[in-house]
Amino acid sequence: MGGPEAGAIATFIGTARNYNEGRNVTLLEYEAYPEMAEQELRRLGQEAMGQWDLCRMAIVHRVGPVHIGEASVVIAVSSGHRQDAFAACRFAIEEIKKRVPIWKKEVFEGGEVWIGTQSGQAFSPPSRK
Amino acid sequence: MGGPEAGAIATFIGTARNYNEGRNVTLLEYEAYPEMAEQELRRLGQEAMGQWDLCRMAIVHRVGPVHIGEASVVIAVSSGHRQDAFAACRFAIEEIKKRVPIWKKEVFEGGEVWIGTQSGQAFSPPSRK
Amino acid sequence: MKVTVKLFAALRQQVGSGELSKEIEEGSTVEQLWDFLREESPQLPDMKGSLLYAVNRNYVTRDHVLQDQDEVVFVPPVSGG
Amino acid sequence: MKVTVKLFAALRQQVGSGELSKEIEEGSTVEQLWDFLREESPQLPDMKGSLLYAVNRNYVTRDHVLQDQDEVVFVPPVSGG
Repeated sequence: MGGPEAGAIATFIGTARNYNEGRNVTLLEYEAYPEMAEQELRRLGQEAMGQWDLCRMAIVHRVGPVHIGEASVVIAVSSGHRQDAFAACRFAIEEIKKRVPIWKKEVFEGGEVWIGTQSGQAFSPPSRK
Repeated sequence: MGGPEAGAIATFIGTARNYNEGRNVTLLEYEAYPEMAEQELRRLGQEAMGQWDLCRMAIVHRVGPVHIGEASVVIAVSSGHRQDAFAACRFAIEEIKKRVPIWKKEVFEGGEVWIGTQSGQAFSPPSRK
Repeated sequence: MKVTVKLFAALRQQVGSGELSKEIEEGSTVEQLWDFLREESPQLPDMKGSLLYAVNRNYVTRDHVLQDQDEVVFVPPVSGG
Repeated sequence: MKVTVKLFAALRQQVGSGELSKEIEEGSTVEQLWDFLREESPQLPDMKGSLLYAVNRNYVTRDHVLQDQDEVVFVPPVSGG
């Protein structure tokens, strides 16, 4: 990720928590629309490269079961100056959560639920492209 | 850095660039006032823990020669929610650059310079404690 | 004409299948296809307000007119990360 | 009374030593010690505007009055990270 022209590397790792909204979570399971998810990840990477002065950027997202404490997503960005790496890293995780077609099922004590599609919950959908 | 109660890990790595303000940099050398630097790092860590909801935080800063491409500083923060980890990670590097008594000497083609103390350069000193 | 509907996550579980082949009328919009699907599978929730539409791997607006052989995905709120 | 001055980075190189022992008058402030040091070592730059003062490993204001055996550091703009 580094390199002679990089002065900063910012990374973000999303990890599976044992607790969410009052539930004792025992496992996460991710499902993706793989072809479109990869395309959207590539697209948001290109948008970041256009918006900030970056050296390199990488995003990995797991699918399938992710145990508590394990990483579900890793984002790494390098740049000449730290502001760019921080901003692009933040942008990437926010965009992933808005528009990349990946869904998380939370398995907890006594049940399971697809996050984002519980009835009664209000969503703000991303702006349509 | 992770753990069952962590949902996010943000890291920042500062790396030695081969170029700065028109100079082709060949080496960095860091010097610290070690006892006070450690105390200020601990202090800013405590401030971050008080200001955001964090699980863990670690900061390592090298002293002595750091070759191009190598890391000079590593900050890692874990938290339940990503906003806290990002904010605390950003806070840590900004505070390091303002108040932790560590100085960088840039060795470049044709000379060397202590960054921050060149004559003629204007500084905004951190607020005095 | 014929389109392929792919279903993921909660929608896949509710319908009990990840892929459907649907015969639709020329000029149908992606939103009309969703309405049609809900008539067929009433267990699908009324979630138009939070649904996104993707055709051939790109997000489209609800009034997007479908073509023969399109791959359509009804995207419930994503929750990656 | 006696204080120890530690010098780092550019200041250490300019003075040619990392540690000095200084005899000062009771009631001297940390800023007065800097002025005194500059008279002794004119090669030190006029950088009061950007200097911070640390006594016994804590930042202090320029009017901080020194005590016997204090450890004083004149902190040029830091550049870690």
